[in-house]
Amino acid sequence: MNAMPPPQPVLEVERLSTVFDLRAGTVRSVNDVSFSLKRGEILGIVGESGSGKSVTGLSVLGLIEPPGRIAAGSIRLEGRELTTLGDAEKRKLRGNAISMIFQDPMTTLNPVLSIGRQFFEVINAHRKVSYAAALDEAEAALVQVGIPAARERLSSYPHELSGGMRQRVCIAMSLINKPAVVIADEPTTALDVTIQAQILYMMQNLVRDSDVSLIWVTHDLSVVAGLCDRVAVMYAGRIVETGPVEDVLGNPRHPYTRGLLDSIPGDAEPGRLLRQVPGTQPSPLDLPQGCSFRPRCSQARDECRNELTSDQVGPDHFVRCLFKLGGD
Amino acid sequence: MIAFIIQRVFQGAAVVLAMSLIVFVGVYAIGDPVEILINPDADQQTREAVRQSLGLDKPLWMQYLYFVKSALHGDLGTSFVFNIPAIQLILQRLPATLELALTATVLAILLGIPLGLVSGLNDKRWYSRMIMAGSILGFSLPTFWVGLILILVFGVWLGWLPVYGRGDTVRFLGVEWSIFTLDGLRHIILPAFNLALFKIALFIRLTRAGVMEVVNQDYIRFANAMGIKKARLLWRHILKNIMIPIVTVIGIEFGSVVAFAVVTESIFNWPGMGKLIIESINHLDRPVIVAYLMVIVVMFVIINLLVDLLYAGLDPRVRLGSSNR
Amino acid sequence: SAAEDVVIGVRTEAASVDPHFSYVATSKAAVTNIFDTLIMRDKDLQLAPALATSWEHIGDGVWELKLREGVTWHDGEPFTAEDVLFTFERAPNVPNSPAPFGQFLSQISDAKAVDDHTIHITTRNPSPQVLFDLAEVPIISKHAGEGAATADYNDGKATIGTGPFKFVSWQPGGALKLARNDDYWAGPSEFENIEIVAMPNDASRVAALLSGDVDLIDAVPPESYETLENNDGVEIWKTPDVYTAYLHMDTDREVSPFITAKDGSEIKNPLLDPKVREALSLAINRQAIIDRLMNGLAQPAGQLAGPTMTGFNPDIEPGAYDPEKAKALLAEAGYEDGFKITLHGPNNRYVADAQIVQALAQMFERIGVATEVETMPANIFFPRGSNREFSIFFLAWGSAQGTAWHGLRGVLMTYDKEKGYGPSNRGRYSNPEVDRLTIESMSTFDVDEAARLSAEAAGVAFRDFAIIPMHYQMNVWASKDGFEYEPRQDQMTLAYGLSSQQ
Amino acid sequence: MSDLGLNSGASPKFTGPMRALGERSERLRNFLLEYAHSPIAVVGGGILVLLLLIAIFAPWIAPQNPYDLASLSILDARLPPGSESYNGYTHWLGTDGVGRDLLSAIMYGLRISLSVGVLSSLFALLIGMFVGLFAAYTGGRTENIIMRIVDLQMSFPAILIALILLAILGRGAEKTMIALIAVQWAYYARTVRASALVEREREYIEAARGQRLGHFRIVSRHLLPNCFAPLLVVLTVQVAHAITLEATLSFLGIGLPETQPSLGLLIANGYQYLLSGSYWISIFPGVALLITILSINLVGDRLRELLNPGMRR
Amino acid sequence: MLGEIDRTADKKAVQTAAPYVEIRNASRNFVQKMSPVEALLSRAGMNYSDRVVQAVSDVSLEIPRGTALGVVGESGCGKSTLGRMAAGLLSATNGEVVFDGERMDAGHAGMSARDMLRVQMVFQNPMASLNPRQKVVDIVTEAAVYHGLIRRRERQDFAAELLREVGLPPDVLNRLPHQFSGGQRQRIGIARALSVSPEFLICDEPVAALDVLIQAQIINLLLELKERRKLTLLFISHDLGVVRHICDEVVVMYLGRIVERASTADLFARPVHPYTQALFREIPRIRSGRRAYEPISGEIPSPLSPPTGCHFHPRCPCVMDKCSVDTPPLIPVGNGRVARCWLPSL
Ligand SMILES: Nc1ncnc2c1ncn2[C@@H]1O[C@H](COP(=O)(O)OP(=O)(O)OP(=O)(O)O)[C@@H](O)[C@H]1O
Ligand SMILES: Nc1ncnc2c1ncn2[C@@H]1O[C@H](COP(=O)(O)OP(=O)(O)OP(=O)(O)O)[C@@H](O)[C@H]1O
Ligand SMILES: [Mg+2]
Ligand SMILES: [Mg+2]
Repeated sequence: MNAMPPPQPVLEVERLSTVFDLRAGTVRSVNDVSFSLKRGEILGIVGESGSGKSVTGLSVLGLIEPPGRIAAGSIRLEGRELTTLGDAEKRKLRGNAISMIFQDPMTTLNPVLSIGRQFFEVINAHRKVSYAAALDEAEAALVQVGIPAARERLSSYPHELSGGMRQRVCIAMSLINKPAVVIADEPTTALDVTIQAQILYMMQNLVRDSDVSLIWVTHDLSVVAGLCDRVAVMYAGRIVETGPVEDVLGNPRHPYTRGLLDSIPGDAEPGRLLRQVPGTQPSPLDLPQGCSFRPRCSQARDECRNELTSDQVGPDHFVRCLFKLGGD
Repeated sequence: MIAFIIQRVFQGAAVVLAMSLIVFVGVYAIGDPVEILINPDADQQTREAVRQSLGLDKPLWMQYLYFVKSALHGDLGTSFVFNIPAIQLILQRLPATLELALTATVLAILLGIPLGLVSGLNDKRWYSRMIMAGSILGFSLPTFWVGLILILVFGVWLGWLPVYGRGDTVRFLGVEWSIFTLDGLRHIILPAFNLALFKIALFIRLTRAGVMEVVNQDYIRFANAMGIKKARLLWRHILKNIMIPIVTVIGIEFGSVVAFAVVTESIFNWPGMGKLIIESINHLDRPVIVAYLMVIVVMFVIINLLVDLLYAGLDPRVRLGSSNR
Repeated sequence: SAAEDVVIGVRTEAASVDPHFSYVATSKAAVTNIFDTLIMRDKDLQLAPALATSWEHIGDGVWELKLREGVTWHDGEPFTAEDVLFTFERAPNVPNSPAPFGQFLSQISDAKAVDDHTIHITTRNPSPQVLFDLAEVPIISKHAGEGAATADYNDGKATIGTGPFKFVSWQPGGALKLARNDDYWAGPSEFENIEIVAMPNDASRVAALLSGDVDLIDAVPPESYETLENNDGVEIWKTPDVYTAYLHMDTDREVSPFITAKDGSEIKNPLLDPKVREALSLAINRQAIIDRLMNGLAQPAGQLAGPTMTGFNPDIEPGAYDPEKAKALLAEAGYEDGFKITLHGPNNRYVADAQIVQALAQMFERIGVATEVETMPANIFFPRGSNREFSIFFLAWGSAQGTAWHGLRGVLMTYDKEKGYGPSNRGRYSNPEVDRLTIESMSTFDVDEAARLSAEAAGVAFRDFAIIPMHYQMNVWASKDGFEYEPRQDQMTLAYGLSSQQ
Repeated sequence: MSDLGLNSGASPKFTGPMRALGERSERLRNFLLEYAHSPIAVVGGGILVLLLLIAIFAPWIAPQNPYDLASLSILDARLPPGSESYNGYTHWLGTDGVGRDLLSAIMYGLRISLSVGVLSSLFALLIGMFVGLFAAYTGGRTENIIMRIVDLQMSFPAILIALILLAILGRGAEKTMIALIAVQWAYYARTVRASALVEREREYIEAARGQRLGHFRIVSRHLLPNCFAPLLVVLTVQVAHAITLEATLSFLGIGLPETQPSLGLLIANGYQYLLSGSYWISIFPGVALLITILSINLVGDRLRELLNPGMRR
Repeated sequence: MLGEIDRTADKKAVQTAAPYVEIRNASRNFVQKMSPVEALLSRAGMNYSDRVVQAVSDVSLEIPRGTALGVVGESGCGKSTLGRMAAGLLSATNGEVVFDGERMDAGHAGMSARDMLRVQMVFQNPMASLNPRQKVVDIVTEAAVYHGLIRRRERQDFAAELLREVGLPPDVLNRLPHQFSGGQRQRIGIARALSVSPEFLICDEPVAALDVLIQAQIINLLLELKERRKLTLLFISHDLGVVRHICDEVVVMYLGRIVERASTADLFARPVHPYTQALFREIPRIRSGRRAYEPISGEIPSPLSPPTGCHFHPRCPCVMDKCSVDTPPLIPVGNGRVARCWLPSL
């Protein structure tokens, strides 16, 4: 059905499953996950810790290492299938066509190499440039992410920078080769609110000014609300609800999404008990049959034990639940 | 940094003082050197006279104070056995020991680190397991025993390599060296290997542990995510990080190589300090024992200082002098 | 045929090449390669002419020595009586000497040059002792040695001798390098260059010979004797040693530190009783020790002096082995239940010392004396022994001068600090008869008479089992095939003794 | 009480692969199972147990008491393996230079070597543990001084300290142990301090203080148990090290007494014979020593892997 | 039951007007001293000095009985240090902490250990705050047994009761901490604090490390406990939403100093200090939807060398000349609230 195709998505992930074969059993971290990303779009992925957000991101970059493996599914970047690429080809793409930012800015930079040197390494991995030229480029990139006295910073070492600075450096590095897609794995979780705000602000501008597409992984719904165009809610390795931010957050159709929203104290009446979801996430070693949220779901019924499909409930809004919550 | 160096010097001085006192008391406790040095024929008066001339008739504390006084003037005493200034005796032998220890250390680095890298990067492969098994073996073989076997196999049975001494030496920088002559090199192979064996095993494991730790670090993941090529990753990103702990250990172990040279030197008749100290203990040649320990302590202070400086050079996070780590 | 250059591995290194710095056998050996004495001892300890061609007592304790003519120092200067007088002056006065030469010149009250090649030596006691003493004192040159300190000898400045080899270099712990003296009065050595290396580790020394790195080694350990002997590429050279191994006993104190009853209670020192000492001697199977532990490289002994020495008493039988009689003697002495002793010994000093001590313990056990063994390095053993911390201990005595009275004076005479008697009498045996005979023997001019007196003294002491002689050690050298070495009783390893086999 | 998160009665789900029952034996079993995943470590452990049994029961299983000089005879000296002694006993591994049956000597030597190694390491562990914990918990100047001493001790080569100490103390098993303790304690002190420094900053220590527990209790119940794993790893390394060191000291002529030879001393005594063809006197004890240290190292290695994956020596 | 342990009955009777918990002008410095050699060299004119961090400076607070005070601020502003001083785990460099009429800061011999049990703490990191080698039953009963509040043989029942109270099934008594999820661990930590019947509970970011769903569970638990046990809370958090939900009054800190104090309702209705305003602006909110951020500029300065005058002045949008020179005092701005700012508009 390619009638009137909307702008071709830059990244398409289809039915991706990633597992880790451990001695204790198979950890199914990512289960049948599909999403796509348009040019210039910001997709938020939210979910509890351990819901498979990072593994999804790493899978897209082909960074899953044994005992992990991509068990099924396809990942297409600008139409090119990534899952079948060899190691060297994948390396060529990484940091070039697609790159990633990690959660902890304190540990993602190599402590013994200067910032400038690390920039050079990243640039040089994909383009042959002189060290001096790389530094010039790096300086420009640092200015772009709002680092003052950028030139001096290039000769600093990571430990001489604050957490916020380091995260900016990482962002600049991930963007330096003008990738089509950047995956940011909770890049602001470890930072203070004021710094987080600075970074979000900067990212918004960056995306607006270039046509890079961004996947923003977080567990903070309010960040998604403030930053993203679309959101995918993950639970136990599955995307349980996805759609435009306004729709999903304004009118959640999955009990889990609802639970997430209700748990945030911000808008509840102070002093009152919050509406809470009991229990904890299932172990990825033995996920429940059917809907994995079933054991914690107040709506659960026997039918929830059957395999579920993702149903469309609105424009671009999909829910993986038998009993969608009422559409307000 | 200056404060740091001064601090180290003070510490070194304190150790030297403590060490010399301990050795004085210790050697005194072992016995009277004259009884060993003298011709058994000698009559009692002669013995008395010798004791007097060597200053051994005085109470121990006086001997010690006298020693400290002359040590402050740069005189560590004269060997009872050789009547040569103890420090000269030791410095004469120092090159031989240093040469042996350095060769062993270089050998250990050249063999240990690459093997460690290989086994750390390909953790699960059969050859990594072989390397690890070999390293355990290297840990388990007592030095003296290996030395004898080496002599037996390569010296006596096969007759390939010489088993005693340094062979031909050449003068370089005012010191005799054997590593610069072919014959000297032939002579150093066995003892250096003997001494290095344990360290090779150690470096294999250190490197491997380092690699396995560094490889799991976020910054390596990030570098991977940025598409940096494997070889580059190894040389630039991994190696530099693992070198930091390894350099420290190399420094510290160099000291223990010098110390363990005692064993190797006496097996291979290597004319170094280690052999000297054994003989000096055998003869209760106190000035030499004290001077030897002092040289060792000074060497340690210097090595540690160098290691720390190097460490600071390698690891930008290190600030010298912050005594609370 | 052998090479021009020779490497010799020796067990103990020289302390100095200053010939008068320290009187220890190993230094003496090293120095003897370079310097000559007036009178020398040949390989069988007999006195022989060296720099002195003849000596004669011309009355009143004055000896006239004729010096060898035409001898030149290594630097070409002629050798004269002045050099001898200079030597006599310097030898006892080397600063810091741990084993001074004074004792060998103490007999000389005066020495003067009659002409360039004749000197007169006046002695304090009328005895031939001075001749033996002169054999110990290397003669140095006056012109090179004037004002020279030990250090000047060590670095070669003053090391100008008349001996068979010239000094080239020496490093403590390293090698002593020598070059042939082509003008040696007794004829030049066959070998151009000599290197003498200290190799204290027995196995390494043997390995070095086997691997061909050295040409001659001394102090062949008995363990390796057989192998070397069966090796076609190696020749063995051996001779009796001047060292006699013996057991020293506390024969003085009523209560001795390491002797108790078998139940651990204190008892009167049984070693005071000669019967007990004899019993212990009879318990020892000397031949077994020699055969099993020393590979046959020793002779059973019954006295301190060896058979070739002046003053050897041929009437004293080597100690017999008779455990039954030993038990009987113990019973007779009132110790039918035995007692308990700890036997001490060094473990790095004498041939197979630690093993011998254990073997002795085995043998004592068999006659009912419970024996513990404690061995220790010589550096601890000797000071403790001199402190009289032991009750019965194993050691050896070397009579390097080849005379019996030395041993008697050192080991068996009553300990007397003032007169200098019995300095090594660590068991404090005391017998006036032995003292008298020994003193007499030492001051007798006639050598034969002195020998007779010594032998008589020995007879008294050993009938008393003052000490328990064990065996005479053997000196063994091993060389590569194609060399010949002249083994010496006094243990010295001399490069001049080495020649190539025709 | 309202439902605060767990459906009462429903057993809670736990994350992580370790879902064992909390019993101690169960943990031990799990640990052993985990250990058993490395076959070579199992072999090493098996051999070590065997050696320990031999060492413990040596007096009952050894054909001869090699320490009893009365039962030895030099007439039996240096018999090759398999020969018969004159009282009819077969020496399967031959005899040494003074007539000891080597098989028995090795069993007894193993006993001595292991007990010297293990005991000295244990004592050193105790001392080092105490010093290190004290330093870490006290902090400040005291810690600084203690750690300087530890540094000094560590930077000074063990073998030299032992050499000089033994020259002073003389020979004997206890004295060797004292020397070995003296050279080893610092390793433990440093190890335990390193982990105590980390642990003491952890919140559970603060929590214990918040519960107003006494210092002694905090150190003994909270700090110590959490610093123990690396100590255990160091212990295995050090036991092997101590045995080697003892052997080396005995080789150098100090250390254990001649009449009660450890493996090291047996090797040392026998090595003179290596060149003379009586290889067995030195080779067999050498192999025994090698196997002992090897098996200890294998076990230690595995423990290190399990307890302390990131540790560096 | 648990309520039995009541050592304070008589003290309550003599209650005065004095506030229940009071922190008076408390400061806390962390000093890294020069080594002796460095000290010598610094005398000789070289550039060495002690490194001083003023983690908390001149903080005064009162917490009435039964209320909850929130402390908010960015990382490193001294929240935990303040909490630890209040818990008597850290001594104040200056000033004092008074609990129910008695001084109780660590290092001051005012209160006995047993009395100090009335003040307890809940920690941020649920894994690190439990001894990994202690079983649950030991964790929650150790102090009670140690201080003789219960007998050893009562442990099991006592522990089971506590666990029930915090919502854990009693069959977990013999498990080890690693066998629990983060939320469950935090419940254990709370049970431990409750085991000695505290009256004053200091919670140092107890939910920061938890997922939202779990966070809600723990918040509910704390609310319930506060109610049921009549607890007084000092609640430290960087999450304004959580603070708003739990606390009656809020203190905003910046670089060791209080910059604003007000009742929760007032503060959320109208933050006055520019820093507080910035904080409020920057918390992302779901309802507000997608929006353009206007972040406050600059980074938090290093506490080693804080800016002169008002610490906030380098980042302040309304900075005046005076701000960089003089430190503003805490100025009352009506309704019992105070703010540390020179702005006349306050
Ligand atoms: N290398 C690995 N080996 C085994 N299991 C893994 C591995 N990496 C991830 N997992 C498992 O996969 C699941 C998903 O992990 P993931 O890191 O994607 O979670 P997340 O959503 O990113 O959580 P967080 O918010 O904590 O980062 C988890 O249950 C985790 O235990
Ligand atoms: N033990 C200590 N030694 C030295 N400095 C300390 C110590 N504890 C805290 N500090 C310093 O005091 C300041 C305040 O620290 P504190 O932990 O109270 O901040 P916080 O507000 O709790 O921060 P966070 O939100 O990160 O927990 C920080 O700069 C910190 O570096
Ligand atoms: Mg993640
Ligand atoms: Mg904090």
